[in-house]
Amino acid sequence: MPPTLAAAPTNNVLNAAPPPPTVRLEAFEGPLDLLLHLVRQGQMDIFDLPIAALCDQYMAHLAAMEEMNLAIAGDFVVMAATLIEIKSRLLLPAPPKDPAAEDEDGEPADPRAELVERLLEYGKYQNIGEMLRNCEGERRQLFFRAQAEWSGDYRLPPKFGELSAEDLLRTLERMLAHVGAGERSVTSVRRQKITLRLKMREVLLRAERADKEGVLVGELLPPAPFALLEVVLLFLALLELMRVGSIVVAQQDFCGDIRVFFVPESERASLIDEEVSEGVVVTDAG
Amino acid sequence: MQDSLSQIIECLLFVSGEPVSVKDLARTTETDADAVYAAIRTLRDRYVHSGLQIVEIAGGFQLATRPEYAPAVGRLLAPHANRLSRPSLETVTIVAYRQPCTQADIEAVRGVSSDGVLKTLIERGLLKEAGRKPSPGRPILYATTDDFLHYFGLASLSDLPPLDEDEAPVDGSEMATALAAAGVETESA
Amino acid sequence: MQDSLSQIIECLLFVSGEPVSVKDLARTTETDADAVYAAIRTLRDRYVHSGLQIVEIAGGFQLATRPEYAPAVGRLLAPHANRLSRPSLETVTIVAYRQPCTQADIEAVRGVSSDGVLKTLIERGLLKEAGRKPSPGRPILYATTDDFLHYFGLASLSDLPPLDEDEAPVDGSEMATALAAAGVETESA
Repeated sequence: MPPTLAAAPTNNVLNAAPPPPTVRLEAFEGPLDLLLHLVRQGQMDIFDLPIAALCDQYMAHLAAMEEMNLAIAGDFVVMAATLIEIKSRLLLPAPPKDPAAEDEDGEPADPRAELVERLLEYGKYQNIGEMLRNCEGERRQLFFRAQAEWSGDYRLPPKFGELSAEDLLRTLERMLAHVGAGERSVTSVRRQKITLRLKMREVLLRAERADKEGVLVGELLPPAPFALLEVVLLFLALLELMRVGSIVVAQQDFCGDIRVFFVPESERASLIDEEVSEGVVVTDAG
Repeated sequence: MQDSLSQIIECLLFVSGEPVSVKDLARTTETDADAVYAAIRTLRDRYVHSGLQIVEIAGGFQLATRPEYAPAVGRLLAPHANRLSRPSLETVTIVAYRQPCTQADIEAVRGVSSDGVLKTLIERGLLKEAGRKPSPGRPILYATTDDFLHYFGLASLSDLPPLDEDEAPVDGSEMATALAAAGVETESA
Repeated sequence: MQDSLSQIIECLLFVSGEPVSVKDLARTTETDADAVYAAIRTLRDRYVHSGLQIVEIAGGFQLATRPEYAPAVGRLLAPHANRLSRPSLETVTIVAYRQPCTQADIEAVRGVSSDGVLKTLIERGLLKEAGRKPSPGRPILYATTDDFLHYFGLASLSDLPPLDEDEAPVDGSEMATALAAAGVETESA
């Protein structure tokens, strides 16, 4: 989109009296911001950018900013150099070549073209930014509300059909299966002194009594209501007894009955019982 | 002016997440308590056909949804809420099948204290108190609510899947499997 | 039924802290989009004399106070966060039209480093990272958020004014006039 040079109106600074160079005190957001400000302030024709005037004003602003000790970033200096370069190129006589051919090469015929394009592009966003600034102001006249409090002021029933009725049955089955293993805490009401050692002794005794028949693990369970700890202790006791070789545990078929058989002392591998003797005294897990 | 005041107060009640006292309303609107009360009356008339209402609560006024729309509100907000925890699920299951039952009944099955879980379930509206058992200590009886049915997508309690009564008293082999399972859990915990 | 639906939707808009999409409203009320739109029209009619209004914003509907009551509400509430700085406004505008775009894309337009501005905008939740560009260095791509729409009171990105109304036939003088007009606006602002 090379800017047209011919049909541009002529209300530029060269004709109109240039406005006094008012220097905005705030720092410009980069050289493009400053340039666009100068173009707008001077009502310059962007498509026939009076680069000489623009360059002079730009340099004047830079000097003013320097005087006011505003930090001038490298960007500004680079732009100054660019402006001077464009200015000097415009002063040079046009090379004796066909301008149309140069356009074919992608070489812009006018050294200002790229700068003009950047200014136009930047200007578009600045304009929309101003429109959004208005939106921002209007929107800030509206007030919204945070999400309603949950449980306190509103009784919120849970989501419909979040769980199925099958889930209820599964839960019941699992509960029966897990024998109350759902929670860690145990009420102090249930405070009991059961030691692993006592449990082991009990299991061993009952296994011995059952002799060749063996005893069902289920029969070793304490009567309902089941205390989680008792079940855990039973399990630990079984493990420990198996480890020391006092019992063997057998299961005939998959998911079938598990039977505990007593192993007479004569048939055991001699293992030291010391580790077990410490027997953790479980009282209250809560 | 009266009308405008009621609209300003409407805005104030709307944006405030908590009850606004008449004093604060009068101060903010630069009027007095009488004007505020009058405006609130106007507002209440206008809210007769609204899904919202103006409630007087904790020494102030507040906008709130009407209770009859709670289920819909719940459907919108519930996805953010936690699902039932396992202890809650267990407890609600026991009550569902044994209702009305006491806390002791529940704990007899679960083997653990179920005090907090019961409270949560009542707060969530899945369980309710259903009188007292005519036994020593007259313990509270619990039952499931309509929201319970709602939560599990049941039309009525008779839609609960049947529980084989014979299985309830746990037999040995089941226990054995159970024990293995429990054992594994204990070990890994 | 229609009436009840509008009341339910009223409740939903009230309890939700953010815009609720028509889809979510239809799902929650177990109706369809047409019914929801109809209910919202009913609701808007009913809210004509209210201090509140139903606004379409950031991809959904939301209850809000009417702008004329902003001063009173402002007295009750803590002051707003600061408005966007000019660099922030420029940056967010560029991203809005070019998204997803990289920091280099933004800087190419603005002609200045935009590192800090980008960070601020992400912190304010108006911009977000949106993957990486499959080019050397794999630079981060930025896009606007729903909060961006909400911040500017836009229903969707299509509410943004077109960037290039004169994209196809570029008329030089028109562009110059437009720019001059914008220039005047800028000066007066």
